[in-house]
Amino acid sequence: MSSDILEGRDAAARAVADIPDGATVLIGGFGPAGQPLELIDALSRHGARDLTVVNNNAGNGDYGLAALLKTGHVRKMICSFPRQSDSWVFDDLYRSGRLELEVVPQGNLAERMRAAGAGIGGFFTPTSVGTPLAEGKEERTIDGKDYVLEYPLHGDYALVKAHRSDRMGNLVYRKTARNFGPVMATAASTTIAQVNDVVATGELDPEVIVTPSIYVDKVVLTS
Amino acid sequence: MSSDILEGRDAAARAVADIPDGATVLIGGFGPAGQPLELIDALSRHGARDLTVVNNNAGNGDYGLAALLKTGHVRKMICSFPRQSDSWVFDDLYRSGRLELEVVPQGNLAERMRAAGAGIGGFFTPTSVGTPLAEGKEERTIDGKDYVLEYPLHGDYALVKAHRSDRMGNLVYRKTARNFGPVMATAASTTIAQVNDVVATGELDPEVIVTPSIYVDKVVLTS
Amino acid sequence: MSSPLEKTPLSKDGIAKLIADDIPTGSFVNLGIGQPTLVADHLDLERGVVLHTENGMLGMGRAAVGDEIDPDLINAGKVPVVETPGASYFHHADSFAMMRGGHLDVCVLGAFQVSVTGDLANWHTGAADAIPAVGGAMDLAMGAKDTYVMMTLFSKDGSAKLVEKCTYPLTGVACVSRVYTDHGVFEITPDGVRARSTYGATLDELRERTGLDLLD
Amino acid sequence: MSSPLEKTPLSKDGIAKLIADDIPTGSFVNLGIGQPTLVADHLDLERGVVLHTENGMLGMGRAAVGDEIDPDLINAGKVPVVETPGASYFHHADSFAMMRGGHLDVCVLGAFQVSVTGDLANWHTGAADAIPAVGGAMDLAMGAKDTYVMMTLFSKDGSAKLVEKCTYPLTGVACVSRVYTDHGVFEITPDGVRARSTYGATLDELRERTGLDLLD
Repeated sequence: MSSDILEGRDAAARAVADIPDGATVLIGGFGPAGQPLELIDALSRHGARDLTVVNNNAGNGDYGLAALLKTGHVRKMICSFPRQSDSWVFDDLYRSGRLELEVVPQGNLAERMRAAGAGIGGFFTPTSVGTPLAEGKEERTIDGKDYVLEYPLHGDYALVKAHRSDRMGNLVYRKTARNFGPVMATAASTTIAQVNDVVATGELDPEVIVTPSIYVDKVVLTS
Repeated sequence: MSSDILEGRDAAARAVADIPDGATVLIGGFGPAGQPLELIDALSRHGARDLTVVNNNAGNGDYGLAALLKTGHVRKMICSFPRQSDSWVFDDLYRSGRLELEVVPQGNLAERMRAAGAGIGGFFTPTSVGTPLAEGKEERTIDGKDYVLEYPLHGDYALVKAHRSDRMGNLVYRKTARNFGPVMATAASTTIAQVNDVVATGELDPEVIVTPSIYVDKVVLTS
Repeated sequence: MSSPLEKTPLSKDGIAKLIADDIPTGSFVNLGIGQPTLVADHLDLERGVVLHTENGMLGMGRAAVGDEIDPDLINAGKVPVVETPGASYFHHADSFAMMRGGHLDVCVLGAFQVSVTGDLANWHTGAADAIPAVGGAMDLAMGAKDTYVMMTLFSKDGSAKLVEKCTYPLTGVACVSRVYTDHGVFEITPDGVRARSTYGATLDELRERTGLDLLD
Repeated sequence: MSSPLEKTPLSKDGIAKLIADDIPTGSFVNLGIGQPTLVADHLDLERGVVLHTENGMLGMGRAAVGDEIDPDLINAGKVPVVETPGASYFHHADSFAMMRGGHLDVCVLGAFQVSVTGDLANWHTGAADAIPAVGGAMDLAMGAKDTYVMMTLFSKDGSAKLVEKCTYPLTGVACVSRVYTDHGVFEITPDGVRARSTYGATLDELRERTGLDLLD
């Protein structure tokens, strides 16, 4: 179905309003680049509880994802690199046992979401073979090389940041802020994108669209 | 390693000159769109024997891939849709037992090459479950859905057609002629791209490059 | 059955129009090669239905004519087409990920046979000398949220193509949700096959000719 | 050992220069966060070495300064960088496919420990209260054609970091091909560890301090 374009002061709040308790939410960004700050803040205010959040990191400082964690509404983080110099919010919650953590190698994290979006039921990856992160997982030698079986990682919602959208919801990104956005958009049942700019349909070159509108449910124009 | 740019009358011949007997060659194109005609013709003249060729189809009329098949140097075709109204060259070779055929559903064909390029050892796909094309393959039920295990399909060489290259070998494509090109470029040990146009490095917008130069070994400028 | 008895069987165009009318506003749709392409002629573009073609495009338009013809812009049947505003291009692995991942709302396919449990046979007659060619049929059949079949209800020899169990090699298992034919529209449900409407025959006549226990 | 005995251990910059000099012309290279980023300062850009950063870019340039700083253009260490001519951007799944698929020629990583068979430990100290954080280290270690390690040969307590068997949790098995340290460069070969050169110590001294049977 085609995308809704939401504008105005409470657009982000309206976009996340139906995220229920217990949802798995994929949140784009690698560090600050590509982090959909307005959507994350709206989710923090929305108050849905018992969330599972997937992001490469686990928040910086006291803003964005860190502020969401601080609400206490996140039950579990799935990420590749939670520990950072300024991840004190996460560190405190984790050490005090109030936040569950699943650490996934960054490439397996991306590939698991790619598999979810692509209808793949599981895949054999060489990453993490022989390490503690492969413990308890099925291993197999294929053509003389060792692999671990990983499963898709679906989201109920994806919150991503893109640079520009057209009115159908086709997205383009900017530089390394692209990162997880296009993959997460394919892996969630409902994808909400915040963008800096919405142009008329037909104004984006069909050759350069990175996320086709089929993957985008709501677009929030931020200023 | 960076790409060689080959220009001039015998550029295609020089590009394919080291393809040995017995090679597996991935050839881009969906029907005529994206078919690297000059490279295929050069391969036909080159004379390497006992080839395995991967293409979506199995040649049209008497030109291009059909002409390559007619040389008798192709031992096996791996494709999704060999039979077409004008695939008489293939039909004749196949019916007379002079050409081996492996039919692969189109999405599994693309995904197997994607897996080869992405270092995935195998993947569970729902496509072909319960059909003759899944016979003898490992099946598994994951989260209540049935899947077949498919393995990567590597090429020794990929011959693809792109629209434009820069001097490093970054590629952009044109419309539906993109099709298998970007996937095959990742799946082969050596990728040769024929292009209509070579521009200075830096003239392609980094946001719109479809095949980064890391996947391209030789670029042949055709006129 | 909510619709009244129609006196004559539907034409191909009649079937195509029924399917087009049933496709929800804003859907992403793949029309298989052959007869299903007729559905495009009956789609009201104002309703924002977006067509996908397996060879790497969303927003496919009508067949190209005259100067519009561009050999780099073709559909799955290798026919030159035009692009519509908001179109996008992507490579084959992305295109089939889109299908396989369940992102298309509807796909419409032709068929040799459909079983009462939604099994589809449309790629191979099973004849010993036939050259197998599957294309994207198996991916499409399994991938879309709803797979509709468009076919005649009976083959030329009079045998039903809606069957208890397919005798032709399968394309996909339990993948068809609705079957549009010249003689009726049939829903594949957990309880069995429900006839939504019939054309040129009564439901009892169709039960007799198909040998199936069609639900009302 | 072909090179003469050097009198003093190498500085970090000295190690970085050695690595940079060993990277072949035209290579695609990933430099891990931390010390390995120093290698970039010694790469002769005329030789066409292209830097990959895991967060979706080929053709990464030096650190950005002043007006060049763009929050949308950062490296794996989240430091603003510039792009070079011929750069390209791609999403995370494509970026890690590029690594895992063996397309990068060289990656340079830091390490806590490397074993004589090329096992790498660089992501976790194994301390009970440490927060695990792996990032892209496991993907990088397994993915590149050659994985070089850049580290000091001895930890602060004097124990060797080149070891018979890693005691820290592994990042990857048999993935390291060469180890660059302040006291020597070591090749991991099927026959064992070969010392290519030593700095500030003789090979016999290093054999004694590491307890390893280092080949000449």
